[in-house]
Amino acid sequence: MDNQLYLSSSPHIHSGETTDKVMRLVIYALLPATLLSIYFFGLPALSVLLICTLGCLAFEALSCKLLKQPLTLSDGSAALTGILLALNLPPSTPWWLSLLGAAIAILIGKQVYGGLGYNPFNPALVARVVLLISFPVQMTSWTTPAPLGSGIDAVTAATPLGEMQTAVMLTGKLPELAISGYTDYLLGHMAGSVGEVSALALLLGGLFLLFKKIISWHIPVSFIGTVLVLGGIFWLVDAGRYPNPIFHLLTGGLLLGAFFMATDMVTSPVTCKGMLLFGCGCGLLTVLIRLFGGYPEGVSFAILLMNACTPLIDRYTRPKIYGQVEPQA
Amino acid sequence: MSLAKEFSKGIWKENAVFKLLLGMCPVLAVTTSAENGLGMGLATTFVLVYSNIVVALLRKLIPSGVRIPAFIIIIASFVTVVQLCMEAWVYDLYQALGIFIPLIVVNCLILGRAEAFASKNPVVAAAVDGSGMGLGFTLSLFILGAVRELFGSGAILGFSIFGASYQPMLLMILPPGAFITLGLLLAGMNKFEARKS
Amino acid sequence: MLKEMSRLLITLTLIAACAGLILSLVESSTREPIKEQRRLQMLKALSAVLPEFDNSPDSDIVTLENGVDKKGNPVEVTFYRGRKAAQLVGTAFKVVAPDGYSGNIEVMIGVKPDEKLNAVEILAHAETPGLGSKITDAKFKDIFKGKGLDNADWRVKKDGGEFDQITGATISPRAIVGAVKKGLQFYRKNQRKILAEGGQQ
Amino acid sequence: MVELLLILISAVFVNNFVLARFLGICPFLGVSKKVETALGMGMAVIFVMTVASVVTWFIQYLVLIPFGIEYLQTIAFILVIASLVQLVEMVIQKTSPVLYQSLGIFLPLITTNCAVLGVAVLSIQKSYSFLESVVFALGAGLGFTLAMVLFAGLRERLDLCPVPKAFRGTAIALITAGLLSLAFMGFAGLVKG
Amino acid sequence: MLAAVLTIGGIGLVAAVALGIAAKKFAVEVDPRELAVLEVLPGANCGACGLPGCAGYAKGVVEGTIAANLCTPGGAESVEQIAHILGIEAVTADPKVAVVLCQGDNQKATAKYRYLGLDDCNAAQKIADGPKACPGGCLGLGSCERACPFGAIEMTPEGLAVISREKCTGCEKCVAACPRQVISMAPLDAMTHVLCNSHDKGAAVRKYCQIGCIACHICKKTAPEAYKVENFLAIVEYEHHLEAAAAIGKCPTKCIRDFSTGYPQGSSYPAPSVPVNRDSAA
Amino acid sequence: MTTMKQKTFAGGLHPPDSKKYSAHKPIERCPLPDELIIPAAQHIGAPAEICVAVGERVKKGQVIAVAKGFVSVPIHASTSGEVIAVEPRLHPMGRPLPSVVIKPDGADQWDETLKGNDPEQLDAATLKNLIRDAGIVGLGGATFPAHVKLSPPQDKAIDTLILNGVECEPFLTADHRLMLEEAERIIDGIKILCKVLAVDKAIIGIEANKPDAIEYLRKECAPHQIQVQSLKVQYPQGAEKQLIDACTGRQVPSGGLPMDCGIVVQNVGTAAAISDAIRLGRPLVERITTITGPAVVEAKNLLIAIGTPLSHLVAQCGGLNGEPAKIIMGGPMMGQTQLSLEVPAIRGTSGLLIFREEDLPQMKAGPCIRCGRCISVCPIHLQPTTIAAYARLELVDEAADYHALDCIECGCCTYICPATLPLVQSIRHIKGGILAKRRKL
Ligand SMILES: Cc1cc2nc3c(=O)[nH]c(=O)nc-3n(C[C@H](O)[C@H](O)[C@H](O)COP(=O)(O)O)c2cc1C
Ligand SMILES: Cc1cc2nc3c(=O)[nH]c(=O)nc-3n(C[C@H](O)[C@H](O)[C@H](O)COP(=O)(O)O)c2cc1C
Ligand SMILES: Cc1cc2nc3c(=O)[nH]c(=O)nc-3n(C[C@H](O)[C@H](O)[C@H](O)COP(=O)(O)O)c2cc1C
Ligand SMILES: Cc1cc2nc3c(=O)[nH]c(=O)nc-3n(C[C@H](O)[C@H](O)[C@H](O)CO)c2cc1C
Ligand code: SF4
Ligand code: SF4
Ligand code: SF4
Ligand code: SF4
Ligand code: FES
Repeated sequence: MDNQLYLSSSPHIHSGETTDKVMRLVIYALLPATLLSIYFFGLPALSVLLICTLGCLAFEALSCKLLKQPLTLSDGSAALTGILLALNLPPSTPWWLSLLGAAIAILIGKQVYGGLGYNPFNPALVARVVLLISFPVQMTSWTTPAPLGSGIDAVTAATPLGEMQTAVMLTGKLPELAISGYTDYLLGHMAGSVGEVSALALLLGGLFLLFKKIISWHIPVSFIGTVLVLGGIFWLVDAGRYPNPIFHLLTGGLLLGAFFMATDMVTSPVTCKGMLLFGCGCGLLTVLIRLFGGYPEGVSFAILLMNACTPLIDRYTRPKIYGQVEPQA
Repeated sequence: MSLAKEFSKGIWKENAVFKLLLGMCPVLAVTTSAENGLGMGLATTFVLVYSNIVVALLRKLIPSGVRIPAFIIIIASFVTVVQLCMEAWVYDLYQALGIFIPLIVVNCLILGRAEAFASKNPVVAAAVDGSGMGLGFTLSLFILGAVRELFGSGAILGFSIFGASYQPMLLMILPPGAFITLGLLLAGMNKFEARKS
Repeated sequence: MLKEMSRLLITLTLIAACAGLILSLVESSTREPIKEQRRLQMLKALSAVLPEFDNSPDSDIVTLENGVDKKGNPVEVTFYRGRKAAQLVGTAFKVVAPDGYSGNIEVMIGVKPDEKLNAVEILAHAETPGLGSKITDAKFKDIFKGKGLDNADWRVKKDGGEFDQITGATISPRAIVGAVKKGLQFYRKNQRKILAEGGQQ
Repeated sequence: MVELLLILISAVFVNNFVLARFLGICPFLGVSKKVETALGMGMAVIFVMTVASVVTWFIQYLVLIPFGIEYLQTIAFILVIASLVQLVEMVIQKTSPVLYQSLGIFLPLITTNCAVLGVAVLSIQKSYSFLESVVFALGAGLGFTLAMVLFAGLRERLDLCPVPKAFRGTAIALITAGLLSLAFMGFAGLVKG
Repeated sequence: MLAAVLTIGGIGLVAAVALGIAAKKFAVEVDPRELAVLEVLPGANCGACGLPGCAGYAKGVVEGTIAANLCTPGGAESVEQIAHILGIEAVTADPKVAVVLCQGDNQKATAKYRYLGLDDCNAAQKIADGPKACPGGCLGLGSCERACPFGAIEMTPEGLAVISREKCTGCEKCVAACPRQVISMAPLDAMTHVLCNSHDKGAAVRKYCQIGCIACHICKKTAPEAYKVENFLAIVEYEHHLEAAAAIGKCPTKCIRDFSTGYPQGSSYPAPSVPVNRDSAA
Repeated sequence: MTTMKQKTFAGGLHPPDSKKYSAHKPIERCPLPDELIIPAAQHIGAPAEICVAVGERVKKGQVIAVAKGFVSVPIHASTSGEVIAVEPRLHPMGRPLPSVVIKPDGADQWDETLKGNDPEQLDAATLKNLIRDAGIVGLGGATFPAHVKLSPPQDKAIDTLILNGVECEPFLTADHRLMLEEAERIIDGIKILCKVLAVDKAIIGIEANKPDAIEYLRKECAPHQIQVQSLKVQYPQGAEKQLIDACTGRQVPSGGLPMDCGIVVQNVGTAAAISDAIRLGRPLVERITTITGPAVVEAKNLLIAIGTPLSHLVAQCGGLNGEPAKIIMGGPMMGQTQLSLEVPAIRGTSGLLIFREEDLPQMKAGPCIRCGRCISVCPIHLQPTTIAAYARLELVDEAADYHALDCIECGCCTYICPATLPLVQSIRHIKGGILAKRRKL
């Protein structure tokens, strides 16, 4: 009879914190923003969310099947990618675009690299940027929120950042909106992606993640901090042309990006020093692209660019080990 | 090796683009449409064949110390010839290919074949090698261009394939699309080869 | 040793010189076709923007200076005059829109004697294929037909004017509309010189 | 001054030689397996590009244009660049083995790198002044190095990934290069031109 | 025209002079073999080998720091020539293949304990000498499979390494990777093997394996030339491998196996019907 | 004092300490079993050579295997009785190894030739010899021969002795009980060690979750100029390098030994054993072991004779309540799993921990999600995920470059990893590879 005892290498106990639990908690943290977005944008947002999430799960299952690998749906990462992708798309995204996005995120963004944990770029952002570049028309058609049951119709409108860019380009001056209207931004009364509109809900989720120690403070703090400081400097230089840092903070995908996307651990550095550098880089690029670039919003590109730097950051921020002896020159 | 084999190896077994990964710049840059790919491929083939011939002719005369500069001069001459002729007779293509015509000079494929093959083989073999390699190169460029054009503007050689309601996927004709398409094509080929063996 | 050395020298020099020789021969035999080709291109653009003519507008020209570029060199504008039966039917000239999405957009415009546009043609641009590049579509170019400084609001619709932009790519049309408008203004200011008989040949 | 800065930024980020203009792809794919090698190659390219742009600028404006033989641009440029690179390589190899190890060994690879000839031709095409050409060449080299090193970092990481069989090797490298170039699209519009 | 001839000729002359002088003045001693290798490389300087330039690659090959088959433009041709220059003879006199001398998969052999941890035979072997009761049996965690550069090894679903005779090139990487010395090199044409690696006495073997060698000597009696029994384990004397086939049906535990009729159970390799000829396989 | 910020090191974590099962149980002497299995290999270094034969009668404390070489110690009979077998028996290492099997005669009679000494009267060299002859090895778990540690080369000046009373492993309470019940022996041992090493500075490091031990030892040590240091509850506070860092702020250079920074570390149990060895002349034949774990009916701290089979210890604790699924010798973070309860407890057996199936974490390892937790908990500040990735591909040089050899195998990284990767095992595996490669060169 076979011996029924287990033998293994030490240690023999485990913290109990597992990948699927981590992913599940991030999904919980996104709930406020998700629910709020459904409230604001109604059925279109719900359908984008559903198509992206189910699409990501389906493509993940498909690729596992094709590669003859065990099914990995239960780790929750594909669902999370789907939700985050949806939150990054305009509520009016047509169904085929959402589905294409899901395919790009999972297939090109993740599975060609071997699946969870190996992709160098944030899959949801890869998909979003591919769609943005390929279909600029659909991807920049925004609508104003039309809360469920309020009887208001959604109308096309520009995002605050888009409006700012157009105004600055035409007149060299900030539009009225960028100077007032902060309560609206805080609560989500503006045009924008499904999930980026309510700063409060995102902040709540972010704090939850920090509290649960799923993410560490380094990336969000350095990211947002750099945007505030740099935005502030430009604002002080010319308040007529450059917006207030609070405007930077509350509009666009900064909070979503800083708390949920830049912190994707697969694509960000592993050491504390590296994370700080990563966050600062994201912040710097975001401000540069927003103020001077061709795109009104820079968070996605900034994170992708820093994703590309991650291996180098990891390489040059290796911690000094205990008792390290400096090699003799 | 027989001449037929010499010719056909460039098309599949030693395909410059998919197997040897030579001359990648024009491959990626000009394949925004099937037509451009074809044009570039033919221009390169022309230079490749003739420089191969001349190198093979002169191979005994050129001392090895100045081999590389001499080859480069020969190649550059043919490139200039192509450049002038295209400007004179196929102006539109000349415009579309732009800076990549003079850059045929530095296409590693051409110097590579001159060094590796033409400088060691008689004229006929060199010409056959050049045309095989060139044809393979042209074919690859055409395929890549066709795929990118198909998805990027819904047409091949300007003929609409998917109909007017198709939303072209702009990315395909932008730089990232070039890399990704070639990557996917390569993967497809790997799969095909693996299946075959 | 020395012999080896000189052989190197001689071969390389000879090959180089031969190359030079051959190329200059090729060049001389393509010189004319290339010239012809360029002229044809020019004529093609001119006939696209001018009403029917029977002269050679590319030799019936006036060249004016229009300010200086950022390096301080004078910018020259050449006006090509199309005539039918010796009667001026239109003037064509090139304007450059410096604020396209990616770099300069060169536009040939044809103005009828009544200062209204006959047509515009995009000569060169680097706008995004499939997006900004729609400026070369007839649908876009046709908007300009018959428009003059006085009968149109020279802004794109999005900015309150009357020129249809291209969805998702407002920058390119905006640049062109602005440049064409400037060109028309320049034309109006210098109309006398431009239309002066004889001009500079 | 601002003009020069814009040329630099444009060449490094917006119109990155490798990722947006597709010049120098062969070494970009070939020599990017290790960060150190990529860095060495980048340095060598910066050096050669700068020197080549200086020399070709003089050839163009002091020889070709005065004699009215601009059509010989290609052949003249490539000949000069190739000899120059070979010369520099020999000199470095003899005089400084250290420098040779870190830079010289990359030089032969550069002769047939279209980025170098590309810089020379583009400078002339854009009718840059002498100073502008030099800055442009420097920017192009820096941009090349940046792309190389980032890509090498990514590839080192790829080595540890269980990439599906069909994608292993060049296929995944190309896709990664595509995503890198995708990220670089974010710089679009930062500087016009 | 004169200008053209003079200019290009002039540049050519200057270049040649400069290079010629430099070549004399800055001549560096190079290993002649390096030059010879450089000569057969295509000289595309494309960097496909991962080294900067053909010269760098030639140096690496001569110094033995890098494999000789990495030049894609040169292809098989240059590999052959390089091998020739360096005197590496690719073909050995008597070709060998690796054989896993064990059939005791998870179904047939008893486990010593239930192993949790890294899927690696060497790692598992460090824990109480491996999870298999048999001290020599295959652990089935695939270290050899990962070590084989030619993909010649597959793991059966029941956890047994099986080596394809067609794909194996005899490089012996798997032998080095296996912590249990259960892989042995045998002549390519020997099709009969005793698939057991336990030196325990028959009684002990019976306790933990249904298919192990119990040293009953029947094979030795059937074909005395072809077998020896050492330390309670029968081994085929490969000089007489042809005679070994006679004992195949006789073994009471069926641990003598004929590879020309099939691989051990669970393997997806088709049986090689005739002895494999390495040259035609390559 | 307790409000002061406790000293500690950077990294580490705090698993549930699970000490409540046995912390309050006074040390109990375990009765002798029917047979004692005493292996010849019980320490780091060359195994001892057995020098008794079957049938021979031995007394308690009599040498039954002699030391082979400098890094080796003799093995002694743990009781009086008859040698009934000299043969390979299943060893905690997981394979049969040469052992002496003794059938106790029940008299438990000491060898009369063993005599105590007054340490004041002896010089350092003699003390060291006595320590070796008594078979004293480190009782903190590594069983490194104490006399070797006490013989630093001339050029290494030792200025501090640190006593390891941390006991940071969850579940284990043997050192805790020892400190509460045998303080005088520990203090005596410390004084002997100080004399051997010619140092006058001694620090006892204790984790703050044993306030009673800290308080008690402070009181006892007050007259002896021995400092008692309370340390933050943080695993692996008891690991030598971390303990040195926490107590003195010094760091052992990478690849070096504690003596390279002027320090010797000994477990408190080792100190107590040294006291017995010198004052009473008694060799190391017994030790305190914690028998615990969810599968054990009543957790206990037992004083056991070396060689007692684990099954006997379990029987002393009321047996098992359920089918055992994992038998661990040592603590849950660093202990070794055992093939059977028939293996004997040896000198290094600080604890016996038994889990049932339902107490084990049931998880399937997934891919690393690069969360960086392993990096933030590693007390050596390594990047376990990177080393493990290299290990998976057998990239020996790269792993060495990431300092794989510095890993102390504390298990923090594996404990915390959400992908439940066997990081320590991978690192251990590649460490073997690195050493093998170095040997080859
Ligand atoms: C890859 C890419 C290329 C673009 N190219 C152009 C272009 O060539 N011309 C243009 O006007 N806008 C282009 N745009 C769009 C502009 O960035 C800007 O969003 C647009 O002009 C605003 O137009 P709208 O007000 O119609 O939305 C491009 C956008 C992307 C993503
Ligand atoms: C091969 C080896 C040699 C050692 N040599 C010495 C020594 O000369 N002096 C010393 O103080 N400790 C020495 N040690 C002991 C270590 O410093 C350490 O105390 C021992 O390995 C137990 O530590 P651990 O329980 O933390 O693993 C040695 C250890 C080993 C494995
Ligand atoms: C991760 C780890 C944890 C350790 N924990 C303790 C401990 O709690 N108590 C202890 O005495 N030794 C512990 N040790 C062993 C010490 O490092 C060191 O070997 C011992 O204190 C030296 O004393 P000794 O030779 O008297 O055993 C630990 C070692 C490691 C690697
Ligand atoms: C804190 C956190 C943030 C995440 N952010 C993203 C994200 O922005 N995009 C995404 O596709 N997946 C995200 N994921 C999920 C997962 O890490 C991702 O699918 C992997 O990149 C796939 O390998 C996140 C996971 C966590 C724990
Ligand atoms: S043959 Fe050896 S290496 Fe291969 S699976 Fe079996 S035990 Fe492991
Ligand atoms: S590692 Fe080598 S010897 Fe072993 S199976 Fe593979 S090819 Fe054969
Ligand atoms: S086991 Fe090694 S790598 Fe892991 S935390 Fe401990 S010291 Fe660090
Ligand atoms: S703790 Fe595990 S999942 Fe996290 S980085 Fe380390 S190895 Fe990867
Ligand atoms: S073709 Fe551009 S570098 Fe090879």
